[in-house]
Amino acid sequence: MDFRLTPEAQEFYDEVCAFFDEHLDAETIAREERTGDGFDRAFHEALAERGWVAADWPKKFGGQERDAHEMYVLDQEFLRRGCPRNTSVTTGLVGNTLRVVGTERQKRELLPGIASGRIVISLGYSEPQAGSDVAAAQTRARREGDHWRIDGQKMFTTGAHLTDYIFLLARSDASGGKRDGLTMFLVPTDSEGFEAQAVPTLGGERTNLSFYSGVRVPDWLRVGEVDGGWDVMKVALSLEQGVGFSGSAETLHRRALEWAERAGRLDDPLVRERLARTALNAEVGKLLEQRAVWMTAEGRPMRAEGPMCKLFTSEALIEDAGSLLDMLGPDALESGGGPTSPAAAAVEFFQRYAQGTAIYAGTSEIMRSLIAEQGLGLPRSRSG
Amino acid sequence: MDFRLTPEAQEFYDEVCAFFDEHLDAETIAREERTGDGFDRAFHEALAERGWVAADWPKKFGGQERDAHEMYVLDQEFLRRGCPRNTSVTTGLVGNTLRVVGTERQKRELLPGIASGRIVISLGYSEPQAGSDVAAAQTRARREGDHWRIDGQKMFTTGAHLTDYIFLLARSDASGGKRDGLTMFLVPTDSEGFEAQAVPTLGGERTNLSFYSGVRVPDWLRVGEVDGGWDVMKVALSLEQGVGFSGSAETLHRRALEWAERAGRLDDPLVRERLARTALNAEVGKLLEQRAVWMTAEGRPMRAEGPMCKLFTSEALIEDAGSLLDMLGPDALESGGGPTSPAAAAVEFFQRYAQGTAIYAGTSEIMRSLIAEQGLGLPRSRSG
Amino acid sequence: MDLALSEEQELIRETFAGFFSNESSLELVRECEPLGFSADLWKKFAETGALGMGVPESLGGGGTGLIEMALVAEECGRQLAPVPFVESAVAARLLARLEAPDALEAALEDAAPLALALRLVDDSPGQRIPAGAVAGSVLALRGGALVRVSRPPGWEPDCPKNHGSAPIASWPLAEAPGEVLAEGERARAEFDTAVEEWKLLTAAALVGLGRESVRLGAEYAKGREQFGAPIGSYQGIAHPLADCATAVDGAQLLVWEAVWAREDEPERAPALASMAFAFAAESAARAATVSLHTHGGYGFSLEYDVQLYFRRARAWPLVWDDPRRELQRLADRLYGPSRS
Amino acid sequence: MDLALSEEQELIRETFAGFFSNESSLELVRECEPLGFSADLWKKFAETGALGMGVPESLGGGGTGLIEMALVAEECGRQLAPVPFVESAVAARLLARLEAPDALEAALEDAAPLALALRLVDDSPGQRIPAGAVAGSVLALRGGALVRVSRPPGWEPDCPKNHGSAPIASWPLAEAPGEVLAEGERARAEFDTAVEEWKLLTAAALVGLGRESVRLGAEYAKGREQFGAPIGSYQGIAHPLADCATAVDGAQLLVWEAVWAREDEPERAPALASMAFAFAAESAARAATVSLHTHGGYGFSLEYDVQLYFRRARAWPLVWDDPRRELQRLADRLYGPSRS
Repeated sequence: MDFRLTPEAQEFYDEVCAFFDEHLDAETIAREERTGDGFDRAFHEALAERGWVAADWPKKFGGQERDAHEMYVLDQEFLRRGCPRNTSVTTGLVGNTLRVVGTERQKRELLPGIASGRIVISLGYSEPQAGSDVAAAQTRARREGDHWRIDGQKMFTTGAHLTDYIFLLARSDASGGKRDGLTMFLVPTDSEGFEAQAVPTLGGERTNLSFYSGVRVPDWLRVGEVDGGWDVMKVALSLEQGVGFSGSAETLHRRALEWAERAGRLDDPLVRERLARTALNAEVGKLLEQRAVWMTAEGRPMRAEGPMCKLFTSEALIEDAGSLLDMLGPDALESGGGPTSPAAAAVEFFQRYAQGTAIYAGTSEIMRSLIAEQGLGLPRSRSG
Repeated sequence: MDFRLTPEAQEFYDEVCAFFDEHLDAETIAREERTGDGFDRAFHEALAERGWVAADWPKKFGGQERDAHEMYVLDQEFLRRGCPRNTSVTTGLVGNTLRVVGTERQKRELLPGIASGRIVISLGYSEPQAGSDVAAAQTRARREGDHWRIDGQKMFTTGAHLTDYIFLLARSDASGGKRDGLTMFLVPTDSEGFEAQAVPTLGGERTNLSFYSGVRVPDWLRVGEVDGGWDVMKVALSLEQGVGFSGSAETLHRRALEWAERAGRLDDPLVRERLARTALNAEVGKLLEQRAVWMTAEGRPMRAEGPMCKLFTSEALIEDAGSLLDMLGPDALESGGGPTSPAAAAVEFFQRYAQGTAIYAGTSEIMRSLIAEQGLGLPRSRSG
Repeated sequence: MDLALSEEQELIRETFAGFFSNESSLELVRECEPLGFSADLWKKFAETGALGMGVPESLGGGGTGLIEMALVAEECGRQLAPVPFVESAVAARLLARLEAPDALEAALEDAAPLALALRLVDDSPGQRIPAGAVAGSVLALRGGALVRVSRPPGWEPDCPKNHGSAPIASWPLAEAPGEVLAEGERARAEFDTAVEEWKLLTAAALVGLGRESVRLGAEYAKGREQFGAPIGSYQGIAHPLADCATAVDGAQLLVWEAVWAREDEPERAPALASMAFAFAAESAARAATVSLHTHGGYGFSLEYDVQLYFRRARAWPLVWDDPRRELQRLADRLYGPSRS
Repeated sequence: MDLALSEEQELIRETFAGFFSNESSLELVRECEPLGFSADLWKKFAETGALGMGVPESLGGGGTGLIEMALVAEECGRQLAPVPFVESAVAARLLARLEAPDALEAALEDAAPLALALRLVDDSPGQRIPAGAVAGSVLALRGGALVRVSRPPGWEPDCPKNHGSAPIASWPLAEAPGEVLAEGERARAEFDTAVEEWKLLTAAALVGLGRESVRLGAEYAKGREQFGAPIGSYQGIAHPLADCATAVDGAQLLVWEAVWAREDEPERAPALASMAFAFAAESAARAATVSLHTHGGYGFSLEYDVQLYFRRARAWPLVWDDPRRELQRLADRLYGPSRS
């Protein structure tokens, strides 16, 4: 039993910190706080140059064969620093899915581009009528010779205004069951008939509604079998396991503590309790995450450990951000910033940002159902 | 708008207090804490003598025509004083049901006995396999000439070892839908084939498992139509509307405050917060109850107001009892008493007692579903 | 216990429910962000006489009690109306109690809202004053005197962007000239009354906000289908909404009781006011949070209205203070001040 | 991060899981109420060598670390074993550290459990000592000295009936003769270490209790049908259990980390210990409460086992203190002591 970072991860962590110190300037953070893009090309290219966009990949695809521990260290540093992150996460996720289910041509033509930072990819799962019930997707894919014609729209296509491909879940056959007749594609965003429309959010992040009107996608960009899209989704969703936000909780704690010190309020038991609670929750969240990382690294089969990270860290962040905002009293009203704003405004930012963490990549209700079913063996509580 | 007791209720309240002061002696309370019977015949008869067992009834049935406000004052005083109460509640409920749906003979032969304190009645709704889903009752009733033969068992038949009748929900026809084919009876507990077996509870109350083996019940003790038992249940359940426990919350607050004063801990902000929270919750609970009482008194149609009383007061009592028990620190370990025990032991009692309030007369899950459906217009979340 | 509203009270409630539904759409609320004030709506609202409704008729007001004002505040909150009703109406009553007819008349006829500085100027010279960003004058307790400070000519307040898009601002209260309206014990007592009234009407507004949050969530849950059923048929969605509906009902009753008690049970009134403020704040915050999450991803998008409620739910009470500190004040009022 | 147990650790866990499953049935737990002690089980348990497991082999112990003891404590908690493992094992380690071989040997061979008074005798002469009702001797810090007080001949402790049926009792610690084992700074430091170890192992026992509570609730929810479906298919039942399962997993990891840190990250160890104690206490209380209510009316009957877990969940940590006061201690450890 050992709760330290592995020596490799510790060494990598030091390198990561040095990298962020050098490349993540105040201007990049300010731009992110302003635009909510979740992506900064210059930073992403610097990251790629360092070999860290796909650091976990085999060397032949441009990776460094870093393990789950090291990848975790990198990911949490994005969170702790408030660095543009969303597109890195989605691109890595799609890249890893391609490594498992992609064709040789897809691997050959796309993976190097991803690793080199040239290609970035968004997820196109949700639709206006298919959110938690993602398998209910209605966006149509119709075969036309060696191409597919895509018609429909997707919701919450984060990054779609900047990325090169949408990793799209579409209905290729509407005659069968909900999870049959789905097929997945990589849709180039420079296709005719593609459009992304901004959807601003409470947390300041920009996401998109994306439209597909007769978009033509060559068959080689189909991922997985025809009508076998749900199998691909299962791979992709399993790679999202263990997502957590303890890095955000750490930053929230640090900034709120800074407020208490400056405001001379650190002797108030109600202040002390709420700060200590946040520190405690950040620690528990980190441990749940590290367990999932360790199990991934060891190849141990997971049951509910992934959803537990997501559920605990997002719900605790919501609870703590709200309680720390209240703690500020009238100081809470200063706002409009991001995690690096003056302390009180940073807490206000987290109160907005936290809400999203319990929604995207699976709501808390879905996480609780997964834990009940996979972890406790309870029956399903919803059909389909 | 007026939040005072009505003048009549205020006058009645003073009488009630004087009555309790005179008739509820320490011995009765001690016996109740020891046995958990929920019934004390001497006290009940004194209550009847005063005309308060059926104080809300018309004078011709031995009542005093007291309104909902006055009845509420009486009921909450039982709670505040830790007086044996369960059987009074169930007897009154059945009496009121008989007043609505009873035959002339039932009214003539039973109501005077109830009002005079000679007849007390338990509820026989739940079964081992039919708890929240009470309409799933399997206890059989078969017609045999002018009698019915009852076979089966009931769970949580509180008071059945002391009462004279069980107000029983039975299945008279198993061929139709769940809510069809139910019939209700008053089963005399001195019938051959009837047996009550003690089920002790965490809160110290005794309840019972009751058995019915070929119990013969004359048809005149059938309540409502044959196979029309669900209509009777609807009447009986509607009379339970507005049950709440704010009187217990008041007592919990008073006893915990007493502890804090004696222990010299009333200056600790963590102590002050928890006491103040309990006082706040007791006030909110009382207001929700008084609203339901007022609506009943005015004959205003209720939607979710009844379940809100039950849900709020029981969940708050659970939350507050737990939090006040923690507040006591090591003093919390003194136990084994009732609401009138030394202060710390009284808090420990409420921590056990509180759990039952969220279970009997409809669990919190059922209350939430009723509020969602009747108050918010949401669809049903369970079948049947 | 009699919860019936009088005919006049029902009329007031319906009138202002109609007024805000018609005149203060949520589109208007959005247009007024981040300042949180519509001069146009303010003008129309002032014409209803609502600002002076709680002022005696002899002084040109409507002569109603605080309970009628709470009904209006609740409707304000339900529709997030971008007008500082609570601040202006409470300040007008303060002027009336202080027998300052000229200042009162000017205030009721003036185009600009009135504001009240909730904390002592000597302790908090830089305090952010609710409605301070748009007020023509501010009533404040300074050096033991209740003063009326008019907006200095040419001076423009700095209006910080804030969580609830509330028109708060700091004023140069410590140094600006002010008209003395009262001094000594009377000044302090009337100031304290005004702050209590502000807290109660803000609690009423939070009840309206909380109730509408629950309604928005329930409507969404009825219409939105996932996994072949309306999401409102899942207890994971329905039950938290039921808890919130219960709490908001309780908060409404508590606010009404606290207002009622000021005249009819004055010895319980201070504790009830703290209870009402703390509980309304918590219930509104919870209702808005649950409703936001009921909306799933849409709740997080700025396009849906629930986020407007979510941000104000916590911001409105925080103009005064942390609800948990109000619980400490409640303890002071119930058990006497702490000696520690 | 490496959460794998060593082969030896796995063996310890399995051995004691089996031991308690076989020897400490919940029927036995009921039979031992209200005292909370089985002399018979104690004897069998002592024969496993568990009491001295954390004592160096050179002193006749098992030579394991605290983490192995936490595994045993967790299994104790899972089965609510009526033996004061935590108290005796912690006290034995204290004797070992104090180089009191005679006392240690006597303790390991003695039939009666050892106990530790958690608070200074000078401050709390009447404190209720965990395992005090059944202990042969108590270690305590009195007047700056660590003393071993043997049960006075003929004296019988007064064992108050208590919420968790724990064998607590007050001893005449202030006046009874005692063997001085250490004095001065060393006495204080070793006493503090023992208290920390007691808190950590109690937290481990609470993890076992919480985990078993969730399991009992989930099993019931799978088997119990209402409205034509297992109640576990209703999110109103399933989702709270999922929250509890998550919290209990988190508590286990936190306890393990806090134990591990005592050797490997000593500067973080004090804060982690407070975190572990507070979080394990809360998680266990919540898990037992949710599980009890999952059982509906049966949960409230004494016949079902969940009430045994429910009562102990809050009682075990309260032998030490209110979990919210432990959060204040956590703040002291993270931010330095409060100056107020």
